[in-house]
Amino acid sequence: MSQKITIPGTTPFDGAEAMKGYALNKMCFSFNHQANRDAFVADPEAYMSQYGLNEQQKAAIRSKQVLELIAAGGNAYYLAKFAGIFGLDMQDIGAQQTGMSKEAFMAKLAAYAQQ
Amino acid sequence: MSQKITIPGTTPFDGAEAMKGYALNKMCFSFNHQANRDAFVADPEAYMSQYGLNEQQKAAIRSKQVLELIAAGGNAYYLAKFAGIFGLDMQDIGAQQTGMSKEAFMAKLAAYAQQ
Amino acid sequence: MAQLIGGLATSHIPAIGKALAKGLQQEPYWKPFFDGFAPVHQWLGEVKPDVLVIFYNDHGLNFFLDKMPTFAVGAAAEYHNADEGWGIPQLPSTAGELGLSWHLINQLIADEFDIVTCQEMLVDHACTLPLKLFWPGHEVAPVQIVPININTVQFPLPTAKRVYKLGQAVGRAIQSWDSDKKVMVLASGGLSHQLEGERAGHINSQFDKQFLQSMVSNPEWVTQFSDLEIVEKAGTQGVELLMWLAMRAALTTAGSGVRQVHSNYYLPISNTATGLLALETLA
Amino acid sequence: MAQLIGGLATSHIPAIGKALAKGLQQEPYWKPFFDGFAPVHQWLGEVKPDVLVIFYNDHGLNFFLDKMPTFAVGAAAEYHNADEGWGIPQLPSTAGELGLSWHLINQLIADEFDIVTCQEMLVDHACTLPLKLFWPGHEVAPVQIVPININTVQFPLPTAKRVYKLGQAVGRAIQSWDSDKKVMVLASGGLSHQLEGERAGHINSQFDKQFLQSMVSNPEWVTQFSDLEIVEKAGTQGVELLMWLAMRAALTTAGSGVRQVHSNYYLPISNTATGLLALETLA
Ligand SMILES: [Fe+3]
Ligand SMILES: [Fe+3]
Repeated sequence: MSQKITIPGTTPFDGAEAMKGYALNKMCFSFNHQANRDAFVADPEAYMSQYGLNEQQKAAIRSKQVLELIAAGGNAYYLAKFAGIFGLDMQDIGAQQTGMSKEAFMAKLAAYAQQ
Repeated sequence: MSQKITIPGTTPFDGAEAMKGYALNKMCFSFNHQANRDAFVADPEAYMSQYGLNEQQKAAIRSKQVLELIAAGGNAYYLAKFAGIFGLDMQDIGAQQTGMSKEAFMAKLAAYAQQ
Repeated sequence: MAQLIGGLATSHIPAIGKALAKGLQQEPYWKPFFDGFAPVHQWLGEVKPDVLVIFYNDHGLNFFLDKMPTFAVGAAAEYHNADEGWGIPQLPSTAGELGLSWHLINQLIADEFDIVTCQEMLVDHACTLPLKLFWPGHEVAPVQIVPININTVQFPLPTAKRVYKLGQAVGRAIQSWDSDKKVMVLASGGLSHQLEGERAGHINSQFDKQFLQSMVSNPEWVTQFSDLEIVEKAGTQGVELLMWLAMRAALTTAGSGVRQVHSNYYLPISNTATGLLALETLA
Repeated sequence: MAQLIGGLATSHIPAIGKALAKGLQQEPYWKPFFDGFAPVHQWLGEVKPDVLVIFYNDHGLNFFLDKMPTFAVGAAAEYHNADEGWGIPQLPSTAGELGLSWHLINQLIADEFDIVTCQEMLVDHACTLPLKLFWPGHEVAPVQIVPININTVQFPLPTAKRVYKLGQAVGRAIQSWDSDKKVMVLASGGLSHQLEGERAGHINSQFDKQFLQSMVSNPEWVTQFSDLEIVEKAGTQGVELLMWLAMRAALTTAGSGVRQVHSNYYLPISNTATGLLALETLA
């Protein structure tokens, strides 16, 4: 893209990310199906190996840290299905990524109403 | 399409055909895999029902007549995979559709070289 | 020929599906959001569209990176919802309008849009929730649909300029469809929000309000920005406003202009600034 | 910047795969076809392209009617062949050129082509056989590839005018790629033939010869026809000549013109009139 912009705290999912994260995102895409979610929960290591995740991606999945998953090429739309396995909602994930408590994160969102 | 042309002996595979032939073509697409070809050969009726073919499509498959398969919505690219199950080549199929012997069909093709 | 009678736009959020399933519409958190729809319900009851062309973005249910379309047009008799992996209750299937699907496909390809055609297409919450929000009393909304998916998953996204042209082509095609049905265009997406990264939780209500204003009186306004500039202003998922842009562009091809029937802006719902808009085509 | 050094075009036919596997190149039926390639082999040995952008049409291996793209661009590290259902031996995989894939994707979408991007893409005989025909001595052709699929399965196909514009955009993008590699464009398809219907076996060598002539000196000639007009003249599978058109359009963006290195026209092979063309970009 000729449009060269750097946006702090933001990783647009472009070709470089798409290549890097392919195996990770393919695994997360499989989590649309309950049977696959069950198989992952039953044996995460085997499931990750089946999808060919690299070491960085496996470590990020084990950590459940969204920032690490993004650094490993994860795409927000597919990663959300991984988060769904643990019943995390978008405020849990937002809090985790911004290093805030969930309450503080939600208060920050609500504060935009005064903007 | 605004381009309205009727071409004798030719059925362009357009939206109307694509709707009509969906189940038939989906079954033929499955024949890319040996296991599916084997399953079809083992029990054609069950396999056709599994893919939801209608009666016209089932009759056309039973008949192995390409003109009937086209009338039932079949697409040449997918139908070729059905023909492949029976080891039919393009000259066999051409002969069948034009009501010629294979030799006569091949002679007709060769004659174009003098055109 | 078919009539293009107006346009609708709303945010979509998985959490809305859970709120609907649990009947939380009158809870303080949800009430201002759901109450915003009442004037639109009344209008829809009067004008009664037959068919909706729905611009939405798939969230990794039907499309994966092995075959990621820029624009995909549905051509299915029935659109099924399915498990998206995060526990939203599945919604009933919606009937397609096959005649309009193929008319759109033929016209769009003749107009040099390189669309993907989908004779099977699972539709996610972005396609199903707006039907529940606009027709809350119905198990299945009393409309037929043609979904059009616009890529917001992988960059490069289509440019805002290209999306605007797509919308205009869709608007023209609707009005050249040989049918006496009443058609509306619906946009599902936006407004500003960002789910991932250290900037998660980003909202920009000043931008949203400018955008909402432009949707009435200056529809091309956002086409001045690149997709990354839109991300910078509205967040990574804020690019879903491309759906609104396509819807609004379609209306530029109909009648003499638009009348704003209703709009609402409320935040936050989940991590999103929610927008609602209903526009009527003027004769 | 990368150099676009020339273009190649050939028919593809499943039967060629069987002939190659059985070593029938010197049989009377096949000899005139295979012998046609010798001058091109010599030229390729001299100019040694590094990368091929291959315009081809899938025959129902990778794409089905549930998600049928108009234009699909490969972005895979490796392109695998697979069982197509009719007993052609599978050919080895070919390495992708990922840098060029993503450069093309970025440029094409910026240029308002609504492509599908494919990070996994099974390639059929239309993509694999030309590599065997042009590099017969190699187990795997000594090139990296970027396959671009153009829909010939389901109408509406992209118009010839649109395909020409795609080819030009690809040509420009190749030459704006930051690389010192030598790139060629390759077309796999055509010429006149029809496999199905009462008109099966249709060949039109007069049209083919006009088309071949136009490929050298008047590349836009065939864009005057609608796709159905091309079917009328060249047969239902004759529309595969759209691949040639895209290849030739790419070359119009490079250098001062083209020189015909070699061409061959021979029929029938299977039910097809086969064509072969090699063009060199002039400085
Ligand atoms: Fe969304
Ligand atoms: Fe072919």
